[in-house]
Amino acid sequence: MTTPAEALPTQEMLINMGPQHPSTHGVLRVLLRTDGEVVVNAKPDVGYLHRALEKIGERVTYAQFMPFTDRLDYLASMNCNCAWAWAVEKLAGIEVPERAEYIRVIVAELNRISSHLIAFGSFTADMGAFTPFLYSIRERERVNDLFEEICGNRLTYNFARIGGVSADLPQGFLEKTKEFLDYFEPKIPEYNNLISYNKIFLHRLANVAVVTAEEAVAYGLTGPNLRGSGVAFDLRRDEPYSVYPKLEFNVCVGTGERGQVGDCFDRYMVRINEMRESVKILRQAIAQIPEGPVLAKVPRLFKPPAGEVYFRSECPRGETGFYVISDGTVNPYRLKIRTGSFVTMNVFEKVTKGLMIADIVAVIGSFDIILPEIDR
Amino acid sequence: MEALARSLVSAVPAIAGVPLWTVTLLMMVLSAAVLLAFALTFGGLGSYVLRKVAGDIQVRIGPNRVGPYGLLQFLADGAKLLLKEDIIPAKADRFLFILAPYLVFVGSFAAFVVLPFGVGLTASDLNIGVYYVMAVTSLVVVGILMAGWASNNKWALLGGMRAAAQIVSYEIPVGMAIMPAVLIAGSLSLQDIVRSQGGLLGIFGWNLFHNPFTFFSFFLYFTAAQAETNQTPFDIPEAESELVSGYNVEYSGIRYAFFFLAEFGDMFVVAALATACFLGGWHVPFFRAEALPALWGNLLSLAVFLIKAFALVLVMMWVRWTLPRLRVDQLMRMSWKYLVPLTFVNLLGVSLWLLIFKGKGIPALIASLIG
Amino acid sequence: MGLKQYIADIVEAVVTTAKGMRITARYGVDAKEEITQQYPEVRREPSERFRGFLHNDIARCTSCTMCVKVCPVDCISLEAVRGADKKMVLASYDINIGRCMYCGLCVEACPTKCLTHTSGYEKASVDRGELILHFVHEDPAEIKARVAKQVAEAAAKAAEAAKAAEAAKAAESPKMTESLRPGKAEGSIVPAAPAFAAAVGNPGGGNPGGPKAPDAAKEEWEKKG
Amino acid sequence: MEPQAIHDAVKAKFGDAIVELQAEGFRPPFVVVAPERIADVALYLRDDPAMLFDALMCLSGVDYKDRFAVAYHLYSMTHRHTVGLKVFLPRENPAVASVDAVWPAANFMEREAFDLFGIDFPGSKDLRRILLPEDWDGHPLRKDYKYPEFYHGIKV
Repeated sequence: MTTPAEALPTQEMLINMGPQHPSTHGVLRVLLRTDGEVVVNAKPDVGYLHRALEKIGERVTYAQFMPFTDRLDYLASMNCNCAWAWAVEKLAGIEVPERAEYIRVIVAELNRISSHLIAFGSFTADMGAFTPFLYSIRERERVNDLFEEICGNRLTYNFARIGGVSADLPQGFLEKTKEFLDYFEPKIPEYNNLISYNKIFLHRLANVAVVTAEEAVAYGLTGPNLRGSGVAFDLRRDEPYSVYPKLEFNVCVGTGERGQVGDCFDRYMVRINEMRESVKILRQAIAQIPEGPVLAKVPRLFKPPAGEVYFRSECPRGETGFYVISDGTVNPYRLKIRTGSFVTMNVFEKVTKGLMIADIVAVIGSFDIILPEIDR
Repeated sequence: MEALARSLVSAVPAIAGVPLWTVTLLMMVLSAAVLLAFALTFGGLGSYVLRKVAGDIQVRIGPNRVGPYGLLQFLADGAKLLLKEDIIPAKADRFLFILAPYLVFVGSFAAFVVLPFGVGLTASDLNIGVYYVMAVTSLVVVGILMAGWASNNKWALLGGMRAAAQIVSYEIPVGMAIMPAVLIAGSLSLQDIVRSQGGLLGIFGWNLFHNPFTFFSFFLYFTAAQAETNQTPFDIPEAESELVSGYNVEYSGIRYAFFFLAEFGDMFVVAALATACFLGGWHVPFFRAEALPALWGNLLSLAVFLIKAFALVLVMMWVRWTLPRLRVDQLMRMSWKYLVPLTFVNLLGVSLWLLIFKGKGIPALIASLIG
Repeated sequence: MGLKQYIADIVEAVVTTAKGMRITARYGVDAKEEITQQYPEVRREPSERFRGFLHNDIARCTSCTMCVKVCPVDCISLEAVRGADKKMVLASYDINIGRCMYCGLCVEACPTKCLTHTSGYEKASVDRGELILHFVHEDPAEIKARVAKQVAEAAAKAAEAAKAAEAAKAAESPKMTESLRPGKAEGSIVPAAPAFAAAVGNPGGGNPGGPKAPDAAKEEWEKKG
Repeated sequence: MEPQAIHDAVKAKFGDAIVELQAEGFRPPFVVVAPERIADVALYLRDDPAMLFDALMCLSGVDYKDRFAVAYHLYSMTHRHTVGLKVFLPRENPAVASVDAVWPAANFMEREAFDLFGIDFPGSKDLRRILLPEDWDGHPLRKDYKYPEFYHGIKV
């Protein structure tokens, strides 16, 4: 007696998903080995966007590297800017004026909102609902307007400086930010009504690509992906830097609302909820921001003492860590950038076994990877 | 058609000398040309409306550059598609690759023949009309599968396979959901089905309000039909974000345009079928179009029919721009576990209702109670 | 799966779909929600701090080369010669905006604030050469020659003056005075910043006909490496 | 636990395999380990109840001109403490045992170090080039790297 599967032998198919594919969020190539629609194995192949940022880092000065951090995670340039500034300040022991720290936190949290908006929008677009994507872009435009006002650019901000920020807040900026928050906060329940709790959407995400808490830690997941697995770990709270200890906020974790803890839906919901927390942080920061200078005195020919520092901060896509080795000259001796997305891709092959092709798209979207950060 | 020709010959003495078969043939060609023109115009304008609706819903403007309000955008697009290079992949199965778009287009266009556009406006009032529509629209799946296979592209193949599985599965709930209307009218002819829905304060004669089962039948039909036309919650054969563009990924130029037109044609066909079977077809509310002189009656009923059908098309677009996409296994589950059993239950319910109440619907019962 | 769950599933699907469709319908009907701007006709005003194309007011430029040194991608090239009055005279000042990444570090570094961002941002071009902005419109060789001539004249004048003064002094007292020394004629300042950006900082573009000759850039690049 | 205490504990356990503690100017300080014992030390640091370094935050290759190094930054989600490990490798044929069996996160980062520094990680699950093309010559982050003029006939 032969089973139908034996009587009708099938062949596995090798499919190249990417580097040009609408939902790989850039130039990611996934080598799919599929049995019909079911994925037997999915190997990610990264590196198509490698720009040798670490090598560049060894050749420019500390201050000159700032615009390159814009290009690390272009959806969260502010966070990367600030992370680099904090890393170098830690290396050189520079005291930053408090107002500058507050400004950094404000722009970083605004950028977190805009970055999560893109994550939300592109994820829903990957799921086939194109409309929420444009709603999220609409909100992000407002953040971009704010950023244009503060630093003059809409994507590559280059706003932070070693020892502070490049410029003080423009007139009326805080009021405009408040206005934006008032406008934005009611949009989150609207998103939830529009799509988050849509039955089809839930079915697509619940119980798909579950990453357990142990796996998440072992594979080095960070940021929303780690919290989606139910690990309440947030660098802003657990390894506090800047003025975050003075601000109150919750760490959102995945709760297994509609399935197992750590599925795609949990990771998605963590981002949605984090936008709320960012709004909360922003309101407090706006209320607390002191007057004062925004840039510490840093010599033009800035030479930090020799030493090695690893500084990590909470970026929208996980922990962005700078491992800086200084030999006391104007250029970093070695600069290693540890990014959330890069490490996240490591777990991709493991969680995608046995899923369907449509789920691969969901997994890529729910990890919210961004290719410049992976390839650097 | 022959009867029509005979009446035309008797009405216009000038053409009495022409043989009857010539007149019949000419009229056939003429009606085909009219329908084709309608289908193409609808395909073009439909794409404009689709984008405009998308724009409105997505807080954008939509097409606005060509002509007033961008109305001529579809002409520009058509010209562009016509002039584009026609690419046939080197490793493609040329014959099937070329044949596929025509099959798809024929499948969707042939269904227009029996649609009851007005009191007397139908190209051919087949006595198996509903059956015919179901049959010719199935041709689409053959074309899509061919396109997917012949493209020699794995994404296209996946799209084709998905389409085959999907359309075949959804034929069943679609057919079952239309059956109540057929039962009530006692005929498979679409004109008969429409005629059975007249009277009773305009809208209460519609099958939609006949009894609770037909009410649900309409929504079941609409859902299943949405799937049959590959509209968004069920657009997995194209699934832009998964399969890039699915079965038509290798097509370009005019061949792609055929797929595109067929999709819009399908959209109109299912909307028109829903109108004819559940929304009273060309019946004008509170008014008897049949009583008017033939020309005015036809025009009025045509307008009403188109309004109803376009409204349904709009709703389809609205759904399309709201919902995310199902996964392929969920799509199958939805058909076999939800739609098929529910349509069967509905069919049973309608049959029992007709048996118990002797073919009368709720509005008719109430009317007879009142007197 | 019980019947209750079955029906609950259907109800949930219908209700959530209806909720979503209500929201999209509201945006669809409400024309006020449209946020698109008709770009070429309607333009939004860039903000005050907008970082558009760079502009150098060469009248105020002191050729200090701060901008050249601070630019991370080497998109500014500057050539200057020392003039007769010991001030630097710009021979050429080019900015390759195809390579510029609008980071604004040069503007911050500029001591005389003559280098500024304009609000311009449209520069589509079919020629990479058009992406190089020239701020000194004369031919650098001409300027150099002119300045050299001026310097020579000044030197000659100074020498004459010195001679005259000497003669006068000699007449007054026999002691020699130091003659005024003219500035160096060939004071061309070569950009000192590393030139690796040709290959590294501009991943897509390779060497887009930058201000430096490709070979020269490569040589420097190798020296660095 | 403080890095000093961690160093002492590891030193007590592994003796000569622990070379030194790099503390001055290093944040976090590094425990320098002999390359042959890194897998054992890693396993101990992960599993010992007082250590429980369950997360490998960062693994980087470094070229110190006279020798290579691999730096591991560890973090414990339970104890919330952090420490660095470092192994120094010779310039010729640098190789150190892979730790991806200890922390699966190491795989991609080891591939990166292999790709950009040419450090071999014997015992790795899957050691291929990651960021650069498979047929790229040399390891660009080495300090003595010579830039190629051409790649497949295309001027770089």
